[in-house]
Amino acid sequence: MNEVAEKLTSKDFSSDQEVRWCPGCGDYSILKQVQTVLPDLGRPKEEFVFISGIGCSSRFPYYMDTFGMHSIHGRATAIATGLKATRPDLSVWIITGDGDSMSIGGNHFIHMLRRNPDVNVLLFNNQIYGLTKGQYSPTSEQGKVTKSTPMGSVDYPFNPIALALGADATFVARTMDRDPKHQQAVIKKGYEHKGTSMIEIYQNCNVFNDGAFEIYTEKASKKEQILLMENGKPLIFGANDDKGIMLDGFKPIIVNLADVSVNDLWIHDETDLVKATILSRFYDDPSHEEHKPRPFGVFYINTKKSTFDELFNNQMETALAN
Amino acid sequence: MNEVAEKLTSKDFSSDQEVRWCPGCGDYSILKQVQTVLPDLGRPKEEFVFISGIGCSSRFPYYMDTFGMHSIHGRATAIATGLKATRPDLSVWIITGDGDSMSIGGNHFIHMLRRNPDVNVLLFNNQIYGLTKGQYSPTSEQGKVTKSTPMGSVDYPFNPIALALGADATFVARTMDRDPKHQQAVIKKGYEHKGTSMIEIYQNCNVFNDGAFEIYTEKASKKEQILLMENGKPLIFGANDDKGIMLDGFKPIIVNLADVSVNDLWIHDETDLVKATILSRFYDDPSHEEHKPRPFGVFYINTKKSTFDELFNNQMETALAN
Amino acid sequence: MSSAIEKELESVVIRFAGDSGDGMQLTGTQFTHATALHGNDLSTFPDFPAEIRAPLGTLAGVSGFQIHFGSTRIHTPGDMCDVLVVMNVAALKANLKNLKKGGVIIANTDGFDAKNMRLANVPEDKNPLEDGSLTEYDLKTIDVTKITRAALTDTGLGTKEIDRCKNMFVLGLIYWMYHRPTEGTIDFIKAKFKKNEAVMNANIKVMQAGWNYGETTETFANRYTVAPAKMDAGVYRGIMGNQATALGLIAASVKSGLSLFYGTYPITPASDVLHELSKYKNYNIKTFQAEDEIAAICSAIGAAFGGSLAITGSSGPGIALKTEAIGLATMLEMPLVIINVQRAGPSTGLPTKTEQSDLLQAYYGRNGECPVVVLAAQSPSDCFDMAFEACRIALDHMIPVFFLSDGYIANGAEPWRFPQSSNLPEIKVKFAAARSKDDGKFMPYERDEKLSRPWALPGTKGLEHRIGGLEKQNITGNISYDPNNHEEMVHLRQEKVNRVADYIPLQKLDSGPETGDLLILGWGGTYGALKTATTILRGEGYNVSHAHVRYLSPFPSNLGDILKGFKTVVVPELNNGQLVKIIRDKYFVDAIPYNKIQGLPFMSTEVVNKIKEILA
Amino acid sequence: MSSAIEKELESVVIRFAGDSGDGMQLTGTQFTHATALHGNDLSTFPDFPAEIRAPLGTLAGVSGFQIHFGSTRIHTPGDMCDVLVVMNVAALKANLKNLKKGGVIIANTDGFDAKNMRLANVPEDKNPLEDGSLTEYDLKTIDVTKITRAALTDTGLGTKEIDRCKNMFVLGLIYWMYHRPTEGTIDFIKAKFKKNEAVMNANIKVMQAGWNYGETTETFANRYTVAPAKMDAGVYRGIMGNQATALGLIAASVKSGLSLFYGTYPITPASDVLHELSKYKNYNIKTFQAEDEIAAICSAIGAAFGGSLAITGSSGPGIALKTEAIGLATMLEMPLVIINVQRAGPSTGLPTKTEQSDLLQAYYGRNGECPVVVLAAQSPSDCFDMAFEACRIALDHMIPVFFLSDGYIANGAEPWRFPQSSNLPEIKVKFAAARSKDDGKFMPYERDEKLSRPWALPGTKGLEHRIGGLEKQNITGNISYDPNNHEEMVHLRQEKVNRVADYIPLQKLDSGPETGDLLILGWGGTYGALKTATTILRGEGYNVSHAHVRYLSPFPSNLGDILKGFKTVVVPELNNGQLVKIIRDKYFVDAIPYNKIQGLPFMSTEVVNKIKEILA
Ligand SMILES: Cc1ncc(C[n+]2csc(CCOP(=O)(O)OP(=O)(O)O)c2C)c(N)n1
Ligand SMILES: Cc1ncc(C[n+]2csc(CCOP(=O)(O)OP(=O)(O)O)c2C)c(N)n1
Ligand code: SF4
Ligand code: SF4
Ligand SMILES: [Mg+2]
Ligand SMILES: [Mg+2]
Repeated sequence: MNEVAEKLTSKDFSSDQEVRWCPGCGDYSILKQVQTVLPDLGRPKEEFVFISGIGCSSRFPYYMDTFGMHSIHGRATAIATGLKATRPDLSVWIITGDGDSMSIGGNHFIHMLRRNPDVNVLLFNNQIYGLTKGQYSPTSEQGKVTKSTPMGSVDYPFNPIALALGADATFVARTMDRDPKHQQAVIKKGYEHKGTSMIEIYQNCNVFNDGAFEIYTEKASKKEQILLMENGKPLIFGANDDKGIMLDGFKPIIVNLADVSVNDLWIHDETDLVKATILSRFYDDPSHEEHKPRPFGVFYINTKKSTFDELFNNQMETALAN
Repeated sequence: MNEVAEKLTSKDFSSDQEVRWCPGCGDYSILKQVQTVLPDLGRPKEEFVFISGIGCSSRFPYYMDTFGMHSIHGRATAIATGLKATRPDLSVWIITGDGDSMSIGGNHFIHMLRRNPDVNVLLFNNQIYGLTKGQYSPTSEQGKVTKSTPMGSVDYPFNPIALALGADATFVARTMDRDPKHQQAVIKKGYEHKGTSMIEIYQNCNVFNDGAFEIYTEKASKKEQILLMENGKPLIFGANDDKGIMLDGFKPIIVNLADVSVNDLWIHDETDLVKATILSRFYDDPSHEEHKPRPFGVFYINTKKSTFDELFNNQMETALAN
Repeated sequence: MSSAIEKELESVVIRFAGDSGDGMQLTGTQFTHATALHGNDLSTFPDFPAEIRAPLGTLAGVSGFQIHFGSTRIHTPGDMCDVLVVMNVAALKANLKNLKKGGVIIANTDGFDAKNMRLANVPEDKNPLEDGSLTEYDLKTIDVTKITRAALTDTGLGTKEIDRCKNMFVLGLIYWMYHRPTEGTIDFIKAKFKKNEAVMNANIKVMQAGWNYGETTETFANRYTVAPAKMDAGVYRGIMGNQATALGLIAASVKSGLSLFYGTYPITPASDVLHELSKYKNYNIKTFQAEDEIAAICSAIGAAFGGSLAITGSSGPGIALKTEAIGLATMLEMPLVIINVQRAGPSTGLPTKTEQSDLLQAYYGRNGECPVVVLAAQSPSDCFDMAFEACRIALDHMIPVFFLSDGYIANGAEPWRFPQSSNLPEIKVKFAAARSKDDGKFMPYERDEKLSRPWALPGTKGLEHRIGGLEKQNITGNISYDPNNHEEMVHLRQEKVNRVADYIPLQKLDSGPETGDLLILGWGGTYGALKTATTILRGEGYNVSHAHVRYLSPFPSNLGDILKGFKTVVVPELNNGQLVKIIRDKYFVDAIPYNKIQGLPFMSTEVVNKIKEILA
Repeated sequence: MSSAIEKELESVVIRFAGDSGDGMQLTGTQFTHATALHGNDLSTFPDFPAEIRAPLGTLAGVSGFQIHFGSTRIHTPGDMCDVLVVMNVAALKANLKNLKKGGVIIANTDGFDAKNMRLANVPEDKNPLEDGSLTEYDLKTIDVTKITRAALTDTGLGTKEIDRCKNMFVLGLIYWMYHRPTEGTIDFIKAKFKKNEAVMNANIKVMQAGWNYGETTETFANRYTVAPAKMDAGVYRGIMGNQATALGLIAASVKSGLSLFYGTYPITPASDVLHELSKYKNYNIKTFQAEDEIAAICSAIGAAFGGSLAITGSSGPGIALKTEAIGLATMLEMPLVIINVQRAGPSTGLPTKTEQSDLLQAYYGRNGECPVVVLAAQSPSDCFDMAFEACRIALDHMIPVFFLSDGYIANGAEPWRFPQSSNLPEIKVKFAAARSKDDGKFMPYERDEKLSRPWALPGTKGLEHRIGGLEKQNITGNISYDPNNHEEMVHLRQEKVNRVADYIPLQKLDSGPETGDLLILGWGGTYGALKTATTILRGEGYNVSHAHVRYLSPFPSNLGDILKGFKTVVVPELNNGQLVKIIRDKYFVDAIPYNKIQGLPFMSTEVVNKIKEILA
């Protein structure tokens, strides 16, 4: 019988376990979007595996009626690599937080990106350690006042997109909890990419870091602060789509579309690593004058790198053939 | 009595322990250059501390008559961070290998770069695990045949320079064991930089990976294969300095100085992150046709980021003042 | 003036229970401070859900806080409570089992409406306030929500904000019932809400309303006084174990004159040690939140190399990651304190629940022969003393020291008096002195009578030396593959631990004589329950004694003799039998394990019954 | 035809010693294969320096290889050797202590020149070949270098290449002395140098020269035959422990029909297991060199989840890093084999030296109550059997299993016969079957008679389920904070280990009767030395028996009874006393520890003397 035939619905993907995130937590939206996207992938449910580390976000697999493992802190990436290498037939998803992936799990994270197994990473970035009740994380802004940093944190934060590019990731994207459609589109694109798809999701922790991404999600500021990247399209933003990004040599500058024609704007090219790197550096503090808008969407896709599971198993086949 | 007054010599920095690397190992040259540079830094000997992990390279501290710790595999960076945070008065040096820093120590490595303590990292990259007798490392080229990969390694290697830039390193450079003068200059520059100085040193392991960098060190190929970066100078290379690098948009191209004037060449700018990123990608397999020459020297310096030890201790002073 | 009849009580156990959102922990903590100030002895047990915000109104969402206080010495939060305050039906359902027959129930009727019943899976027709199921208890029902709202009409506050004050009503009422001072809480409220006067006043107003409710209504026939306990003079505050641990470390830093460096990575239930320490930067306390536990301990090792009082702390899973580096510190013979606030395992286990199951890990959980010193605190306030001891021993003996706490004492509170610095033992740190060429070569592994080696700081002239994880030659510290040297060094590292026994107090019997039918041998957070149980047993004429071990490696030199003094030795532990294994091996005494592995502390009565069973 | 007199010997111990560059390990290995082929029983001990290439000519640079072979059963490489081959003065200086009085020394005179004397710190005037210090031995001097060069003149090879053939001369000579077949080595040389015919022929030529030297010169008065040992029929090869381990794992993979996944990170002395396994991809053996030990074990856990026979391996420091993940595997109740090829610790310790000091780490080295199965191999060839057993138990019982080896047996060799797959125990793996809606909900923690749970592979319809490190409800596998469930699960995980005892062989006495004056209780790589010592003691009339434990957790169910049968139980270990602690605790038997912690194996004579001392 053809598995795909039986049409799956999002309900098919929700487990019988009561969802236990704080009311208002951004995680709910991500759960919903994933449960919305999966049925459309035309893949039998039993082929999906969700592997997480530890953190609020990492409770995710319990709420999915798929195969799942809530593993240990920071190691989901390594577990997924072993699973995908030996079971390339499965659709493997990694659920991780900014602490889980960027802090304790940083090494496995960059090594996975380097090897490029065909898995999808949903990085729930709330710029805080939620489960342990609110310490700053490697993505928290410098000077962050938390339980562990009453005088403000002194560490400079990671730039997860730049780090991923530096580790030779083949799919790097950013989306946010509050924009379901965008989230669904990016997740779908990540699934379709052959290789490790690194998807950073801005997620609001309304208990310990409420409003961290407000300016990117609130009607008032949103359009001014967000740069929606679409492949082959010019980089336009602003309250009335009245601003754009141009390149003066390597220097990206913000221009007013009153003065500059759309045709002279920077056209987004997902396949250009250098441009992706420049965009990844649109990361300055939005409170600064003339800061750049924060890019959302796909920064970079590299389809030339084979996947780890492919190479690993090709070698096995060669060996077995002899 | 003024410490600095007593002129130190390289002999003052060599311990009474017999050096036990294989005859012909590239490590000897690095030891010699460091022992040559240190006396010129005008700093009392007792202020130098060398911290290493595990590996052939990590035996280094035993041969230096300074304070030293031969710690555990991959952790020198973390130990050095704790030492420098509490003892900013010391000159802290980290000795590590490509396995020690890029493999097991990857997480502490990127976190140190992010925090930017004022320490110097000498990364002995021989693209192999020497001490454990020759398995491939995260910097070994793909397809490498070793004891552990009789059919060749399937992993894509890291690009240590690109990774460091992605982790927001403030000083990133490359040099090689066979060029004492260049090594000394780069090491000195790294010492002078306030912040973490990441210095990758191509080092020949003549027992398990002999000749890995031959084309960059042998008279015959050297000038064709090496791109010596000097700040403010055009990017020129070639047997008779007859080639140069130009930028066509973001695309670096190799030009012949017969056809192109030196003035149109790419002028190296250590402070330009984007350009540094492009140069870091001059990393293709030298056996390929029209591959780029391998850059040596300083890729990038960022003096705007304060050091971790500075921020950490400023906060302490503020607190103590209240 | 209230018509309530005044009664004198020796001790009372109250449990506040409600929804996670109802602020029961805060209510309990405030009551604790007031009670400590009043001079009672006390012991508390917060019992909150694992989730940050468990679903509203459900059983999973119930948050409880139990306090036991009295005019006599109090050692446990009490097995069963006299008064149970419940904000909703789920809280009642979850906690009724903890209430003594005939005990008082104070119920917020508003929390028993249809919605709450449904959320707690209680059938419509089974409202316990109405179905007569509580006749064995003294039930007081109050519509706290209604009164609170009434009290705060025209304060301009929204209902949501108003309802958040409910817990203050309960607090005020209980303050009235037990004649507690309210000033402390008023000050607390003023400080907490200084940025929002409306909310500040609302809270105070509602607390008053609670007090007045007791004063004016006839609901409560009795009012109680619990006289201050006879404790050594001094100002007491209610302190939790993790706070006490932090203060103990700080005291050691002050005493030793060394700056303290705490390298850690957050983990339940150890995080509060970091949170506490990070408030004391003005005492030259440095805290570093590392990228993981390995970096945490390694940064501490770096700081120790530089001359800081270096500490690292975590809980089980994090400690597992530190074991390799603990081996390094052992080889380096470097002072380092490793704190383990134990939680229920294995693996992630039950992060918010208590257990004593990491003792064998502390003892044996490393590769190679890698002995370290192991200490354990026996109560919240003892965390101060033992954390201080851990630092003293680490510094005096140049050795890594494990300090074991657990979730129960870490979050439980008891009265604690600020010690005089002068009453604390000395910690004399002597760094190796600078040397000139003529002083000859510096010997980093030369040893003193404690077998400890010199602490030679980078920056000191003439002390240049190298240390590391490879076996080293004794005295010189050079790498050595010599077979006999290795054997000697293994023995030296063990002997170094053993010698600590000459610098710690002898084992005391906590209660009961030196010999007898049965010895209850405990360690760690079970102290209160075992002490209480022993008192009960001896009261009933059983010839039972209780000894509680705080120095676990090495053991006090007289422990063996004590054990030999009893026909039977029982070792109660909140694990599957760990100390008992070590005792049986080391002293060849046929000690009997008694174990509870439920993520919960012992109840004294459990212990009493078990001991009777053994003696029967 | 040589004039040498033929003599028959029962057994011989030869030690080859020279500079790291002299190829002594290769010489020894070749002699081992030839001897195994010849049908002798044998045991070897390679003894190389820690450095990759220790400085030429120095004591630190001496590399040795000892082989003991005979017509009777051989269990150790021999305490002292009969023949000592030395390529230079340093080799003589370092090894003379291992030569029996009257033993034969074959010395390469060229290695005793001024330069070599200086490098070995031997005074000019103290050349042992000339100063008469060796009169107690039978000294044969040969200028191997000169003869080798002579043999290879006009081969067009450079001196450097020529001198690299020296060891072949020695090999050829010893082959002649002991009537060994040379074909194997010739084939080996041909394979090894197939790309360089000149070198190939040179090596063969020089080996012949060595043989002819014995044949033609009068240097050697005697020539020896050592008859084949009486061993079960079959083709034998000399196998090293790490190879045997790899083959045991592969056999389990074949038997179970599962693809093997080995996730590891290189570390001495475990790396060769990776190197061996990676040669067998054609047997569907997958090897993954991870970024560190944590990723190594985690990748294996992922592979196990997917249905592979999952193995991870390391040595002490790496095992320390795996302890957190071992806890996860225990919670997941997932089949996983953890290999620890032990080395001398603590910390980095003495990486190239052997020790048995990670037993307690395997037993207790995790947070929480985290029992696992622990097995240990007792000899190189036993690594095959126990590695296979580790897989069998892990798969049958859905449980993590520790397999302990050590540097001594990992690198030592003994004869080994390829087993018939049919002689190996069955390994039946049954994955949970697909389910349809009507089959009801799948219960991932339902248990069978072994208490093991179903192995439900992703990709199987209807088996969707979640597992993790939090405590789980029995049967359903849902997260559970229920106190009694936690206690039950802790007991179940322990009971699951205990039940393995019903599926392993009973403990046998290796030699001696069921009862007696003294039992020598050993484990791991000390087997050969203890067996030999017991034979000697019994030969001298001592009433001593020897039992060697290969199943350490759980112990065979009859072990307790065996212990009770002896007046004294002695536990010799290459550590500071580890098994003895467990035995004393578990069986309450006053067992006596006997320890050696020198990075070296026991010598039988040491053991004999110690036991006599105890019995005196
Ligand atoms: C080895 C280990 N160290 C520390 C912890 C405690 N811990 C659990 S989750 C977490 C960080 C959570 O932050 P993040 O990954 O951002 O997830 P979030 O809760 O924010 O979704 C920490 C420190 C742990 N469970 N295990
Ligand atoms: C925890 C741990 N894992 C593994 C090892 C074994 N080991 C020692 S050095 C090393 C890698 C050495 O490679 P590299 O860092 O490149 O140093 P090199 O020897 O090449 O200079 C390994 C795997 C160890 N000592 N400790
Ligand atoms: S603590 Fe924050 S991240 Fe965690 S569940 Fe609550 S809101 Fe979400
Ligand atoms: S093995 Fe390689 S890296 Fe190590 S000492 Fe020898 S030559 Fe150098
Ligand atoms: Mg987070
Ligand atoms: Mg290397």
